[in-house]
Parts: sequence; structure tokens; C-alpha cells
Amino acid sequence: MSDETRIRLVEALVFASAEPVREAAVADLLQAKLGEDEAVDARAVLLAVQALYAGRGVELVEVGGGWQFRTAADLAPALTTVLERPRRLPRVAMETLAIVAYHQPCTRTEIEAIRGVSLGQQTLDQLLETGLIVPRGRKEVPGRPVLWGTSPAFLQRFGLNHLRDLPRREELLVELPGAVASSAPGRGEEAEQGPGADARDG
Amino acid sequence: MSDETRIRLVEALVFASAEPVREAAVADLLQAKLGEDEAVDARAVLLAVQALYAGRGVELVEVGGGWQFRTAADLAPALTTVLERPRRLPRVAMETLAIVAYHQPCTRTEIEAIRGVSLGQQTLDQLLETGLIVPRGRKEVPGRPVLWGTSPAFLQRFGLNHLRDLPRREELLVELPGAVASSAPGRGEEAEQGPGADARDG
Amino acid sequence: MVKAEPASDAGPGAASAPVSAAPMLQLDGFEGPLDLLLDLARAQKVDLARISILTLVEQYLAVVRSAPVGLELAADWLVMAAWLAWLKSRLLLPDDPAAAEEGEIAAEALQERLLELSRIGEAARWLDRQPQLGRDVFPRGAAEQLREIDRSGLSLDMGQLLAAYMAACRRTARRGVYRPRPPSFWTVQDALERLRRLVGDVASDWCTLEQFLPSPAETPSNPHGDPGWPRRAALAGTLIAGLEMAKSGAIELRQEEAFGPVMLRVSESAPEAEAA
Repeated sequence: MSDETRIRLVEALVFASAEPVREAAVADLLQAKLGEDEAVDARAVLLAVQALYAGRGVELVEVGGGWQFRTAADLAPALTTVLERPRRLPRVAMETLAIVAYHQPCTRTEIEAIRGVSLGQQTLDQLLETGLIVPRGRKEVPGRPVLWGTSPAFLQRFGLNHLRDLPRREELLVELPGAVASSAPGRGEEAEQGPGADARDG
Repeated sequence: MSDETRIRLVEALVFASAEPVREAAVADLLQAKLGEDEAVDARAVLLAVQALYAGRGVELVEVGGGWQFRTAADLAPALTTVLERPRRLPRVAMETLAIVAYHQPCTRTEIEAIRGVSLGQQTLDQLLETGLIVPRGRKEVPGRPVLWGTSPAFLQRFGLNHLRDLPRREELLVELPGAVASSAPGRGEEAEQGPGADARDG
Repeated sequence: MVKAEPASDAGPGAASAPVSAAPMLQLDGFEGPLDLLLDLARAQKVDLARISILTLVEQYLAVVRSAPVGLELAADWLVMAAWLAWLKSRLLLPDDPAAAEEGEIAAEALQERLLELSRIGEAARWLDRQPQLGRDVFPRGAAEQLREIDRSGLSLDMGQLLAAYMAACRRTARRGVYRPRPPSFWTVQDALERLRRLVGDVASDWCTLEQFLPSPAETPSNPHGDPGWPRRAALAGTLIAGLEMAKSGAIELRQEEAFGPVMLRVSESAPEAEAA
């Protein structure tokens, strides 16, 4: 089988699916087509497909442990005028999500301790509805509170392949003094995220 | 807006849309981006995207009044996973098959006598199609009806070496003579059987 | 709820917002006391790890004291204020070394909490900057189902075959049993015929009705139930036949007492009536 054929096959396979396709599934397909004797390097083929789409309106990205075609991020403003987009998550929800992401698995009390305020039902509902957090068992303390963690949908939504793709805590810290003194102005989001300008969550 | 940007935008739009995208929708999107002064040739852009994908694993095709990405026709068979969902024989066919197995060689009339209802041609055709029953000559009575028996395929499909490996009738129906004497009248099935359906258990 | 102007000046980007502007803040613009503390700490424009806790406490207490909402402040704001006042007293007036140490530990804990909250805020902003699926980037809208269902195969097993056979056999077996003939008794019609045939020969004088009953051999047998039924049915049939003939005047009937034997004889004027 020619390299070209492999690329086309893998391209078609991943393109057909709306969900990320696991590398193992790609390897299986290639192996089935090639026979057992030939060695299969699914990742190499995927990277070749990725290269093929570099700079195009549609890109191949590795997210949530699989490969998925997505529209290029820079086209968002134009596309969202025609495509339906969900409401953005309010700051409280984003912060709660960040706490769960960095402290998982953690209980509601732990989340509240970090933010210093109680966690509103609305915020919890929002996060559960979007499927970004999921229960991960219970903590073996009196009351056995639910432990929360992030879901695969969380990785997919934020374009992460693994949880370890999140910035390390130290990286976040390093940015801080800078953020206070000279925090990258010019970043659009930065300005509107300033604590002073923030609108409260319902 | 550069041609390149137009192509990327349209590519992303068609990719992300759940339905085939009509040319008018493409034109609207482009017009919104370009401003009213510039002329928009949506079709030209779509054809450019199509050209970009020519020979790839995915193709841009015009379907049902709109444009949509589709897996390249030559790859579809390779990517299609066939799921085998074997069907079951309808009850009538199964009963008929069982009667043939136990009473072979037997005529249609004999089968009908045992089942107590007439045997549709459709059922017989169905069984013949499966190759599980075969004609075994004719009975030398007026009309010379066909005698039916099971085929070697029947033995194979049921994992039998010989017909005598089937459980004997007496082993299956030990309770039948008792049932004759003691079974209560007024059962549901009783009602649905017309007086004419009466048949002798051969 | 958006805060008053001085508050937005206090944001991280603001160059020189005087801390004194803080009292103008609407406290419920903040997500709790920690949020306000973090904001105040940022306004000090030093490394969060080196902020002056004392200054911070002063600022917080000043804000809370002058808050427009006054005593209507939520409990957590007041608890934090009380705790900070205590912390300030420990830091300012360490009456003994143990208390001083206690104060420092508490100050460090506060600092660490502010740092963590700050990190979380940063992480949240980082997440929000990522191109988000469904918001900034989109997956394939019309996914293709490259799957085909093949239903040509047959699923056969011995259990099915045997169950089907038993079902067929049981059905017909049951039918043989469940279809008893309706019991046929000696009918009035039968009795009428028999009476007409016999009455002329026998009954010129009174005889009992029983004499005209059919013999057991002639009575239809009834496999179900009481063996006496056919006999009683024949008697009833014969009585009705007798009444019928008496009505037309062919015979006369007589019964001496209730439940006594019914007597019968040919009527004196029978022949004409019979002919009619």
C-alpha cells in the first residue's frame, strides 16, 4: 500500500467521525488493510495527515487521547455568525472548573475553601450540564462527600490531549507577579477578565 | 479578503455544518465578511475547495441542493465496518422446520395437521431459501404431494451429526399425555382457533 | 452587577489607583472576602508572596467599615473581618513569642490562600483563552456512519428448534382435549316423536310418563359430569312433549300430588285433534 493510500485512508477515517478517533483504531484499520507482516506506524500517518491540513480551514488536532478534525480557531469569529454557539461559561464556573482540574478529585467543601465562598447550585448545574465535570467516587470521611473530577469532554472542549497539558502550577505562579505588574496588556481577554471589570455570576 | 481566506472559511463552514450547505448560505457568509461593495462568487469558492480536495480521502460533493464533505467513494468500502446482525426465523418457519425435522419425510398437509393451521407458501419459500429443508420425492397418494426433509446444511447449522442426535419426541414431550387429561379449558389460544382448525395429532 | 468606577481602576492593569478609593467598592461585586483581599493585594503591586499582610488587613477593614451596605454585610464578610482584626492584633502587638508565631503562621496561611486563588484565577483565564470546542472550533457537523448492518445471516440454535416443535405439538394436543362436544341430551323434539309413536299403542289407560322414556342405550351419553344428567334431561324433555300434546288435546295428563308421578293417557277425543 502506498503512503498516499495510507494517508487518504486515515484522513477519511478521522474525517468521517465527529468524535476523536483513537490512534489504536487507526492502527487497527491500517493493519487490517496491510496484513500482519507489514509494520504499521499509525502516528506517522496521522502526523502526515496533520501536515497536509496545516494552515487550512480545517485542522487535525490531537485531543482527549484521540485525533479529530476541527475548524481552525482563527475562523471562529466568522463562523460563529452562522453556526450556533453555546453560551460561554461565567467566571465562577470557569474558576470552579479550574479548581476541579487542578485539585481533582476534590469535594465541594475543598472547592469552597479555595474560593472562599460557597459553591452555588447554579454553577454546579452548569458544569454538570455541560458534562465537564463528573463524580469520581466518594471521599471516605464522615458524610462521604462526592469527589469531583474532570471528564473526557473537558479535555475535548479545551483542546487538551491529557490533563498534563494544563499549565503547571508553577507556570501559573510565574505569570503572576508579571500579571500584577505588567500583565500582558493588549490581550483582549485579559482586560475583560480583570477582577475589577467582572460581572458577577447570577 | 484573500482568496485563500475565502477558501478556508467556506471549507470550515461546510465541514462544521450538520446539513448540506446551500450555495446561498455560502454567499451570505462571504458577503457579510466582504462588505456590500465586493462581488461574491460563492460557487467559484466552493469549486476551489472542491479542487483542493480532489483525490484526497475526503471529497466535496454537491448533494440535495447543497454541498457536503463525503468520504471518497473508493475508500468507503474499505472503511465500512460490516456488522452482522443475524436475524431469527419467524416462529411459523421455526415450527415448520422442527416438524419437518421430526416427521420427515412429510407433506405439507401433514405439517399443517401437526401445527393445526395452514402453512403459508411464504413460510415454505423462506425455509427453502435458507437451504435448511429440501424436497425428498413425492408421496404416492392422489395429487402426489412433495415430501419434505431436512438438508445436510440443517445438521451443520444445528451442530448435529445425525438426525437421530435430536432429542427424541418422548424425551421432549413427557408431560403431553397428562396435559391431555388435565389441562384446563379456556386458555387464550383456544379462543383464536376456529372450529374448522381442528386437527388430529398425527 | 458592575462595580463603581474606582473599582475598575483598582484592576491589575490600573497604574496608580489609590487604595483610598477602595471604600467606594460595592462588596457584592466580589466573589467573597478572599476575592476582595486578592484584589487589594494585587493593588499593592508586589509579588503576591511578599505582600504586606498588615497593609492588606488595614485595607480590608477600611473597606468593610465603610461599605455602603453596612451591617447588612453577609456573615462571611464579617467573619473574615473579625479574623483579620485578630490577625492584625497578633502581628502588631505580639504580647508573647508564642502569639507572635501564631500570627505569622496565620499570615502565611492567608498568603498561601491568596496565592492559590490567584493561581486558580489564572488557570481559569488560561482555560478561557483556549479555543473551545463548540465555541471557537467545531467538529465535523455531519458525521458519516461508515457502518453497515448485515442481516442476511440466520441465527439458529437447538433450543429455538426444540421449543418451536414443542409449541406446535402442544397446541394441537391441547386442541384435541379442549374441544369437547357440547353434551347432547334427549331433546323435546326427540321426546315428541317418541311419544307420538308410542302413545297410541300403549296409553289407552293411564300410565306413568316414565314409561315413555328412551332406554339408556338410546339416550345420548355424556362423558362429562353427572351420569344421571341424561336421564333427567330425557324426563324433562318428555314432560314438555307431553304438555305440548296435552295442549293440542291428543292426550290427557294428570298428577295427584306435588312431585308425584305424572300420569298420561290418550284423550277420548284424540283422533280428530291429532289429525288437526
